[in-house]
Amino acid sequence: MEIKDYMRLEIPGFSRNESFARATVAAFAARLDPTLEEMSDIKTAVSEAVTNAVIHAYEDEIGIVFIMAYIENLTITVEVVDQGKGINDVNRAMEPFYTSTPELERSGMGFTIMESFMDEVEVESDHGEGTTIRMVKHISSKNKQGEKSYGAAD
Amino acid sequence: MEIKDYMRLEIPGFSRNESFARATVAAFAARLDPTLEEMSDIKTAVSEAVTNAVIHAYEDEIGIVFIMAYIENLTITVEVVDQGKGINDVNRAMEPFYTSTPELERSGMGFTIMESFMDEVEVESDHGEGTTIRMVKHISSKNKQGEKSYGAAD
Amino acid sequence: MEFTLLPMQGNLVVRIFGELDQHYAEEVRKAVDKEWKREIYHNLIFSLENLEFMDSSGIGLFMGRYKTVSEKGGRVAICGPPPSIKRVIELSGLLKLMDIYRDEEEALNKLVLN
Amino acid sequence: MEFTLLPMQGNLVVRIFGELDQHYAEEVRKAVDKEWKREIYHNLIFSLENLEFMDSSGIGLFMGRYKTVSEKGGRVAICGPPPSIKRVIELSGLLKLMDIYRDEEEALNKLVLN
Ligand SMILES: Nc1ncnc2c1ncn2[C@@H]1O[C@H](COP(=O)(O)OP(=O)(O)O)[C@@H](O)[C@H]1O
Ligand SMILES: Nc1ncnc2c1ncn2[C@@H]1O[C@H](COP(=O)(O)OP(=O)(O)O)[C@@H](O)[C@H]1O
Repeated sequence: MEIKDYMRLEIPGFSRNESFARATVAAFAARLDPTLEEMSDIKTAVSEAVTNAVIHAYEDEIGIVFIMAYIENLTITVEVVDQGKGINDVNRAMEPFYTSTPELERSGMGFTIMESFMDEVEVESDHGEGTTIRMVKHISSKNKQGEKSYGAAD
Repeated sequence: MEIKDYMRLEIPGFSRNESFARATVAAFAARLDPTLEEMSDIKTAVSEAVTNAVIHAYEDEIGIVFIMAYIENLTITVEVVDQGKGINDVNRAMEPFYTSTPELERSGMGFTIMESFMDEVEVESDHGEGTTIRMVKHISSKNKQGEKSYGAAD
Repeated sequence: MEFTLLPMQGNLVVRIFGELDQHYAEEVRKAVDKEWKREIYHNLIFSLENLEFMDSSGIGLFMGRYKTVSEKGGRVAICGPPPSIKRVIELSGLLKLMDIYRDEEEALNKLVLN
Repeated sequence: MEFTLLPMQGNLVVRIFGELDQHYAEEVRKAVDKEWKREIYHNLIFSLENLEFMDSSGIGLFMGRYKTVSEKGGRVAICGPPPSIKRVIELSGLLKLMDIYRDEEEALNKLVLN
């Protein structure tokens, strides 16, 4: 059985962990040698999903957030999972500018950014059981030099 | 119940993940605002423990390596866990220059480096069941400015 | 993330450095609102030349300030965002509400003319 | 990690950049051993001025090359390690087998004199 190249990170949903989470996924994605633009797309999308878990899924308590990423060929898949309150109406949640928490100055653009910056976004959510966001990004193959560029990640 | 500041990372034991693992722990440790020297002590010790899991615990197969870190006050604890073959004689393994794999050009200095660079090192190992390395480092408190320096981590 | 508040020609310039996310947007919001309440500024300028990362929390921050500032007849401008951050801003439709300029100098000049 | 092999005054200089761990030590080992087999060099110099990280895998690499090189009457020297890497080297007792120099120039001068 071949083992895929993956990482799985578990962190408590403190807002200061938003930057830690996206930096970790970025360090993992670095082995694909993405362009600066691809890298910033991934970081931004991960930041949106993790922020949603922190502020929407768990609201006032600190819950656990799981971030999984795996690589197949030139494709990276990132999953952000929470065990929070879930999303009642996923279609409405994904509409641009829809936010349930305007008082937190959320813009309602989180899902729109994930969908624009990644190639695929899937949302699974059960009321009271939590939410899983699965995002896929294909990395362009120009400029590939095997393993060489990975060292530059850290 | 108060939730501690922690992270838990799971990766397959590919040798290219050694650098990813230590970079991730370093990014997490950054919130303690360690000195350059403290940071490099942590990175080096983590690299030793993860490398051991990759090459000694699982030998020719790719097993899973777990890295846990948590922070209490100014102390960071890092655990590196494998489910590999275990260490028969821990005391001998910890002796400077002892290595079971001189043919891989191991120097036998891994445990000695962990012990010199961290404040505490504990090894738990069961034959055939795997090994847990627990390492503790106290960070000096000079130069603390609350949350400010964390942003510089990424 | 770090930021500085600078009075410039009767406007309030907010320079933001590093990474702006939900954790830090809150900090900036509080400081800007407090300073704005002094009621001595005409316009508000977010200077993003040294910002390295921003997610939609930045959009929320800018939109929220737009409300407070435009109530008093002031304007909000953004200047110098790097390409990746510019894409987030463009996507958000923010440019219907505020203008984007190359740098602080251009922002200050144009705001005065308008 | 990157490295370059340079012939200098009849010696082989190995400049290593970035992070040296077990994953990359193997790469360096193969390349150095292949070049050394040409039997045209007197001494081997590891130049670590641009190395940012090294764990005990580096010690294994240096010790392994010490065996091959000293068999032929050559010497191994290390130059320019940053403080954190110097501590790993000192701890390992490596300095009983090889000398450490400030930079490549000093290493080349001293090796010729001895
Ligand atoms: N992980 C989650 N758990 C519960 N609700 C969520 C989650 N993610 C998103 N939502 C809901 O979907 C809405 C839209 O999300 P998003 O587009 O990211 O905008 P914003 O975060 O700015 O509100 C949120 O306001 C929230 O009601
Ligand atoms: N996680 C582990 N699983 C099994 N054996 C281990 C593990 N870590 C260390 N060992 C054993 O302990 C010995 C000494 O380890 P160390 O001091 O790190 O030196 P080195 O890695 O250079 O051999 C190893 O050679 C190996 O036999």
